[in-house]
Amino acid sequence: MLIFEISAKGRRNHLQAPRLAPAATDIPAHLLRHKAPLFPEVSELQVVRHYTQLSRKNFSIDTQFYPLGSCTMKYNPRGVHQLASLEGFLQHHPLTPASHSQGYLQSAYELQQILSHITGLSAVSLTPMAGAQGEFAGVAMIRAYHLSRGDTARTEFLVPDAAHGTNPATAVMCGFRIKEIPTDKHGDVDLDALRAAVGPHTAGIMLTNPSTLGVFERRISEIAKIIHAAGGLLYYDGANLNAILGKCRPGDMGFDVMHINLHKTFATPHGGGGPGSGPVAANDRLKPFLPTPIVGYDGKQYRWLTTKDCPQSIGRLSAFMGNAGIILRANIYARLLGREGLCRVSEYATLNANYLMARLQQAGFTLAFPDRRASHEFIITFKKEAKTLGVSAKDIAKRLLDYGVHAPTTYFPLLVPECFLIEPTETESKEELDNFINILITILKEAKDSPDLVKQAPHNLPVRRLDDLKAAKELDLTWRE
Amino acid sequence: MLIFEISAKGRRNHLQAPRLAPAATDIPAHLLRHKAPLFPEVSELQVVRHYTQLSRKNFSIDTQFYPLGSCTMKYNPRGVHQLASLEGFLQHHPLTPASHSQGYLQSAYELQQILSHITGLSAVSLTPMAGAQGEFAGVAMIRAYHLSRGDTARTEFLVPDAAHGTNPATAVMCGFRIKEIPTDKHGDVDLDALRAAVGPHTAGIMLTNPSTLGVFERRISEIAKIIHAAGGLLYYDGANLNAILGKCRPGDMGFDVMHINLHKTFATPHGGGGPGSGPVAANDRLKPFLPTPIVGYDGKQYRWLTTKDCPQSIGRLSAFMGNAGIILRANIYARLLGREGLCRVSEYATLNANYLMARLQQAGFTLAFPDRRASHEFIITFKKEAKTLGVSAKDIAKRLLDYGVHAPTTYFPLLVPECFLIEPTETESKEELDNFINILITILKEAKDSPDLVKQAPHNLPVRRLDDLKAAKELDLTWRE
Amino acid sequence: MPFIPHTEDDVKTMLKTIGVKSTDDLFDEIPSNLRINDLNALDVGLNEMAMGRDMKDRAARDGGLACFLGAGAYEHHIPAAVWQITGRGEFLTAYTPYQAEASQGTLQLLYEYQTMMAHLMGLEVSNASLYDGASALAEAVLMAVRTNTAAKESRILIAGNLHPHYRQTIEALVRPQGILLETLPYNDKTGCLETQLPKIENGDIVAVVIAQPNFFGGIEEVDAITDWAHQHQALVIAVVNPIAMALLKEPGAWGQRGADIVCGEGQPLGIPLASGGPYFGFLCTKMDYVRQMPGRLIGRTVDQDGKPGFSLTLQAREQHIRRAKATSNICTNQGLAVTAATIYMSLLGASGLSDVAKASHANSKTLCAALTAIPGIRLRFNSPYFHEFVIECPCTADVLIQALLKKNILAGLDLSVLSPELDHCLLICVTETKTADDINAYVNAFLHALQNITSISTTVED
Amino acid sequence: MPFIPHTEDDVKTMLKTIGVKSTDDLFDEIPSNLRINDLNALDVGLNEMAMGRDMKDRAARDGGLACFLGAGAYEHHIPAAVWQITGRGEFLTAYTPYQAEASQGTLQLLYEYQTMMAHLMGLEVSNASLYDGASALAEAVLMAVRTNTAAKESRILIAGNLHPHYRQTIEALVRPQGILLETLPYNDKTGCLETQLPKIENGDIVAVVIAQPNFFGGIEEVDAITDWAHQHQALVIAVVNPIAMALLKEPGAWGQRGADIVCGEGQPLGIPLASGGPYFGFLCTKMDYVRQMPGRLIGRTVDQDGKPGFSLTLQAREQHIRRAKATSNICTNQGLAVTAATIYMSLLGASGLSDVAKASHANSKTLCAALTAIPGIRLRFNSPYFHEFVIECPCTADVLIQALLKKNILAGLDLSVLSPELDHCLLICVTETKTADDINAYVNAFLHALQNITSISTTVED
Ligand SMILES: Cc1ncc(COP(=O)(O)O)c(C=O)c1O
Ligand SMILES: Cc1ncc(COP(=O)(O)O)c(C=O)c1O
Repeated sequence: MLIFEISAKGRRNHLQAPRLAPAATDIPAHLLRHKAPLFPEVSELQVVRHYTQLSRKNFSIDTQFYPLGSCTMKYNPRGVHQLASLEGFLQHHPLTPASHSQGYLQSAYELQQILSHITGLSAVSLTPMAGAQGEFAGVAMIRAYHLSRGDTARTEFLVPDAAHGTNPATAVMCGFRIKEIPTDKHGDVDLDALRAAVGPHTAGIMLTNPSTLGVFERRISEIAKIIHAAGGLLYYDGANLNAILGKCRPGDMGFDVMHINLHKTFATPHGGGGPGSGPVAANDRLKPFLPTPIVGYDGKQYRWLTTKDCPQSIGRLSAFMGNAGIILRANIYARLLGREGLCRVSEYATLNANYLMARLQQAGFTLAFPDRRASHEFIITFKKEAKTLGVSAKDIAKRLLDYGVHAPTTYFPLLVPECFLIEPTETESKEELDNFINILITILKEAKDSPDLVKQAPHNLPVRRLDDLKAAKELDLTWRE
Repeated sequence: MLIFEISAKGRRNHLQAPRLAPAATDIPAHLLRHKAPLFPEVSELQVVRHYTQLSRKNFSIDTQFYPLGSCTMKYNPRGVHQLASLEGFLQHHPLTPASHSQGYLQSAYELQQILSHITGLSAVSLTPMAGAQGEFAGVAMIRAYHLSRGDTARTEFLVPDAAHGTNPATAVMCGFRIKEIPTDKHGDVDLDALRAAVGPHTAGIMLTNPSTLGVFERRISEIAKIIHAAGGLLYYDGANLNAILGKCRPGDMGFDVMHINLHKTFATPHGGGGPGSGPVAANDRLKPFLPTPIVGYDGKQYRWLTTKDCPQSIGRLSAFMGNAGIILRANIYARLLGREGLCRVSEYATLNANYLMARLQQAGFTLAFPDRRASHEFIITFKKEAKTLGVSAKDIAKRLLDYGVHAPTTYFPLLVPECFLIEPTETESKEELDNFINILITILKEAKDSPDLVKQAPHNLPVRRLDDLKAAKELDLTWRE
Repeated sequence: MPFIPHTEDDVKTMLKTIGVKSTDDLFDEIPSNLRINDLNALDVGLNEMAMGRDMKDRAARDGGLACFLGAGAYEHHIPAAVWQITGRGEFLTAYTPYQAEASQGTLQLLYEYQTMMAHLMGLEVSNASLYDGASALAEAVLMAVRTNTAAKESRILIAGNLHPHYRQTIEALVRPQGILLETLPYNDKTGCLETQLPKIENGDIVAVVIAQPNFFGGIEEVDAITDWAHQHQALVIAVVNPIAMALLKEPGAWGQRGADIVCGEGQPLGIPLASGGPYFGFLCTKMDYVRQMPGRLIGRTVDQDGKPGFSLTLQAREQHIRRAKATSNICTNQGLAVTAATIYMSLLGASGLSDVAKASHANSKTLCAALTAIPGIRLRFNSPYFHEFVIECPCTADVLIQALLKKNILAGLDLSVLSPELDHCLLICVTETKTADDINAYVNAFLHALQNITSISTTVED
Repeated sequence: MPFIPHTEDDVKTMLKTIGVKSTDDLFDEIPSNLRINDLNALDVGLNEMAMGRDMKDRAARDGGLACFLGAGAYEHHIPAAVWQITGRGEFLTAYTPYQAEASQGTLQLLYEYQTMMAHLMGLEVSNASLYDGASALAEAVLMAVRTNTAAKESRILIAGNLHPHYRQTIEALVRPQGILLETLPYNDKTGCLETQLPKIENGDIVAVVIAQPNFFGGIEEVDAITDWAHQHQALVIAVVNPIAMALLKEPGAWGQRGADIVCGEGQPLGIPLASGGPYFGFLCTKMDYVRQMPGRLIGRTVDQDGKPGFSLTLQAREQHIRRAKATSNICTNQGLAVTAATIYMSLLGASGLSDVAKASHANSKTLCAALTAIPGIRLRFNSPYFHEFVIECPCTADVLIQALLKKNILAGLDLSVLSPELDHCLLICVTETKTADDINAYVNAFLHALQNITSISTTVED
């Protein structure tokens, strides 16, 4: 039932809305609203009950194993959430003078320092609001860098075919043409193709390492050399930082600029789609171009640096200062874990992924890269099953839901057919992994013995499989009376 | 799965537990613990996931219609919960000097005043921790009153057979013998039997009005006269106050002392069984005997009154001052609603009950008292169905659960066979009531057409019908390795 | 209308269905001389926003003190997960799990609670909560009277160093049933019970009540007392601090046979101080005595398909079934507090709880050492203690408390509440929540206060 | 180990299964010259309790001001139910609803959000959120460029009284695509756009961006501007405050044909100020333009049994399908903030929202009247305004802001941020959260500050 269907004309729930004797207004009548918007008229209990019940139709980390590859669905500590929600922080207006913002500014500054150290890059701006905006910032910085040197010929960006969709979309938003670089059969970038693609038009390359194929790009230093030699710069997509925390650093690999997904590596809640936060880190070369505001510290006071302080900055990416609440959460998470805890993250994330991969291989599942280590994630493919049993990766994903487990990422990266990208994260126990393995084995058996059970899945959820085609064809995007 | 079954030896989740270098202790070894208790060893995510999942196996007001008679399962406003949980209140130690407790003390004092006004009784002590303890306080005050006058012969308490189980249990805890008074066929106290029962041994009577039969005791003034004439006092069980808020007052009816269930009438959450709060209100005659502490106010400062101030008090009922957090919630609720809102409570609670009763009668259900008004609740009986269809009130209750509605109170009061005591409360909408009626009609049809469906219910819950006999016979009260 | 969902049309339709003209008609069975028409002496309602301003002011007046006060209510760190999960609507707004199939969440949680609590106390059974520690002790006393039918009289021996409010509470709650409460004296030097236990005859005494730690924080020789009681056919009722039980010997292991009934205040297990409640009382016992236990009990059983499930059991002990013959009148209990405590114990585990106990112990030792190093300040009792201790000062404790309040420190409890002679004695508690800085701040404020007092008294004497 | 559930035995078994000796071996594909071994330049970890102390100190430093500052972020009362429900784990810790069947909660909520937002704006379609108001405007501009293919050049006319940060944000976000941004000037007396609109040719301009209310709180003659733009084949992009829309004409009703794209900051709808985020950007448009829309869209459909359900739709617009040809690069959005906003709008309903708007309006009128009654203080712009207005002072605005900060009042925004000539101008916002006492306190503090300033300057002049 929709909230609008619970609504009844004339129902009033006005406790929350303070009323004042309506003042005589000087706003001319033709600028006033004449028809109230169609909002539900419901009681507070109806609202609470409706949305409480709705929430229960979601899978979430707090209720299920959620091995969504590339998304790092790890435990979001409740203490972090509580402390970032302290009233002093929630009340704080973004344009409050710095003298009355030291609590937040200090937290943001510390996070800049922590991220700089973890990435091996010298400066950080926290303002991007998600990974994709971090990408935008980084690529725009590369653009600004070339332009600042009068180098206007660099109109192309290289993007491996394994890249996340945001990468090419971002480069286009920054005004670049895309050149796709193929992947070799081991999951590494095809170096010959790369060499053939670079040239005086090359502005840079966007790369993630470990890549979204779940493997570490071993020849990264060589790639960096090739790009740099051609006058291009390297952008690092930091979505997979969880795999290498404390093990190696993008700055050392030769990257010039990168973003970090705080909502992945730094365990901030994903909120049913967001918010996230995508700070951007850069080396000395690109530092002047970082987006503003940035937090500065003179040894006594923290303050916002704006374009006055950073005249070459690519500018402002949002009305205020990015997703401050997420920045607070990341600060708290990082300082709770501390230097040892942060190193443990990548160790156990990698241990879990490799264990899962080994066990699934033993159980007869097909790995995309059987001779590689898994990073914090890895890929299996149901190409064989799709052919022989007519059961697709999507079918298996839906059947997993029936067993109370969220499906891994499906059909991404696009270059591996019928694939699952599986990322267990470090906060899941061996028991949870074993359970997942057993479920997958059961489903594979079902796919053989009673394929329809799998093809018709899910069976135990609030709805059966949805008609996506109808959704797109007969667009129904808002409820009408 | 039990939390113990998720546990694994050596799993550590110590973020929360601050550690200190263990100090040399002078506690002799033979007084130290040698074997750690069997607690689960689980990660924070495991705890969060386990208890989040468990919570989803409950019905609750926030998720379901919950017409549990005599329990007043109304909406518990979220704002009340939030404001009673402010850090200043949560941090506050109960023995903090009054100078640093004025916020809480003022709130408690205000509630005393509000309750006094609502009940028509002159003084209030908030200390009882639930209705039953409020009953204890009231009956003990009556006992103390008689003893203070040297009247030691009063060893009997009268309790109507419709009374809640806590009433006779309480009177026994206070050292009295119980005399049960029968109910006449209209649901009123049998006055002849009452007259026959009173005498010089009568310490008092415990009564609720409207009674747990869902009807208003019309001859209450006469009853009061009879008891008072015999030298006894009247105790009012305030569990049903929701029915009469702003319509009439126990003090005016002739009651000397009563308790109020804040967790019912004042909408504080019931917490899966509690906590509640059962303040006791008394007229001038019994005021000196109220339990301590009580909040006093000298026009400038609020302070605790103890037995020093109230030498005749029956004393202290708990280590501190009762369920302070519930008292805060009741204060906030009462002041949010204000004088108009509080009167509306009983109006709409009564409207809902009478509407439901009328519709159910029209639909062929058997009312226990068809010629009476419902108070805020009323009784239907499945005596006929039990006989003709072999379907009991319990069966129907279980089947209701399948339809996502909590069952009304069943088999209480004991004197109506196969009964439901139905209390919709004022915060439920007409739509919710209509839905409930339709479900009941459906179930009655099912009981005729396919009685096993009802007798085997529930079918859609986390468990099927439980074996209570086995539970009592083969006691399994704690998990063992 | 706040919280009321009815539209005007609804009301009309409903009145029509009922067959009356107005809601007022629905109250026509109330005799007119009893009717009132309004509550106009009360204030008009506030909206949530205005209420928020008001309550925030009040909360601010009560908060902000550094708490070194224990005396039965203890400040511990509560992990954020505890109340974020406890506050879920499904736990918060359910009621007593009468419909077991629709309450498996609460029921399983309570079964887990019973298990943890029984193990923590070293006993076989725990109930699902009573109101608070003091009223739980009263119930324990009543239970002992019902259980120990061999005793000639209903006499209970109560440790003299029990929390005075506990003593007062049992007086109020058990006195009407004619139970005699007598005092087992404590030694003025140690603060603990006399090692020389009184001479009693077999069957003279129903039960002995011992507090571990006692009201002064001191640790009792529980083995000897337990054995002595059992030798005289008296039951042993232990009143314990549950956090202390992570460090101290569990009551089930006291003496040869262990304590018979254990009760106490559950608040330290994840419940905020909150002006004194809601907390919860716990009660554990031996399996043999379970039928005399008051309060709810949850049992594990199976459903009709043989699948495990949980339900209220032994309800024949309870008022809603047994009425006048019930083991207690308790109905609504402290379920939500127990929900929090269960999550707290799960999060900490045995070793986490032990860390909390040890850190509290270590902190209290540090403060005690610093204070007793001040000339004129001495430890009042010379027994080992857990995380609470008594110092004797050259001035009344109240003077010091007032002075430290000015520095936003809640210094402890003035022991004149217990007896007027102890008015120079201050009961101080330190838990794991206090840092070295906090402890230093206490010591400095204390020194400063003492200097002021001495200089004033010197001036006066001059 | 905090948050890591592995026992030592687990690790051993897992390593054995993998066939390596240590976890370190799992990183053996990383070239050794790139390996680091620790993060020892960082601090050691804190426990939750210690972190709590630290963060409470920080929060206390930032809190406690009475906020009269708006300028794009507005303090409104947020009913408690909003975040108590939004904070449920199932909303908080889910992600983008790729698996529709396991995400019906989020999906249905978003569909409800789309409905409410579209109705509030008087348009047909709303997406499921963008990052914030400013970046939403940049997306709206890009969308207009894709949509208005009739335009000769990518020229956008932007109101000169748009929030300066919004202007800066679109500069940064759309400049790389070669879009030209030009300014539509405002009148210095009214603060509103010039009524005499510039001469332009058909097809010169892709779109006109209007803010309602504008940055100064002033109310624009939106009908005339809209019609003028449409006459010249330019699209109209409206940037609006959603609370104001409860009072002011909705963009879908502007002029003859209504605005084409509406965007803005969703924060006023139940999102706390919180140092600037997370907030959310909303974007609404006409059905005709839906395929050029950026961001997630939720559609209602049916499942294989014909039962209604919800799923992400028109995904072919998005980066994860269309990659380089997507309408935007946005992926993670501001879902949780939208969850809160949906609950907020449901709780208030249309009339509640209208009450909030009216109370804010009335309060701002009250403060404005009191301030402009002070000699030397005048209203800077003479247009009607919503809940925000500009006063001109005899001293720099900054001096007043500093003076009022000392009284814990956040007085408003120093307009020198917009242009140095406005340095005597203060932008003040009053919402429904302010009481008569709050407003009086502001006026008194203001008067007091002015007197000090005058007396100082008098002294200096002497
Ligand atoms: C590899 C990769 N890159 C980039 C992104 C984009 O990040 P965001 O969703 O925060 O914009 C994602 C996340 O979805 C990702 O997995
Ligand atoms: C009629 C009646 N009296 C007394 C009580 C006892 O109140 P409590 O459960 O708060 O002890 C109840 C509640 O359960 C009740 O319904």
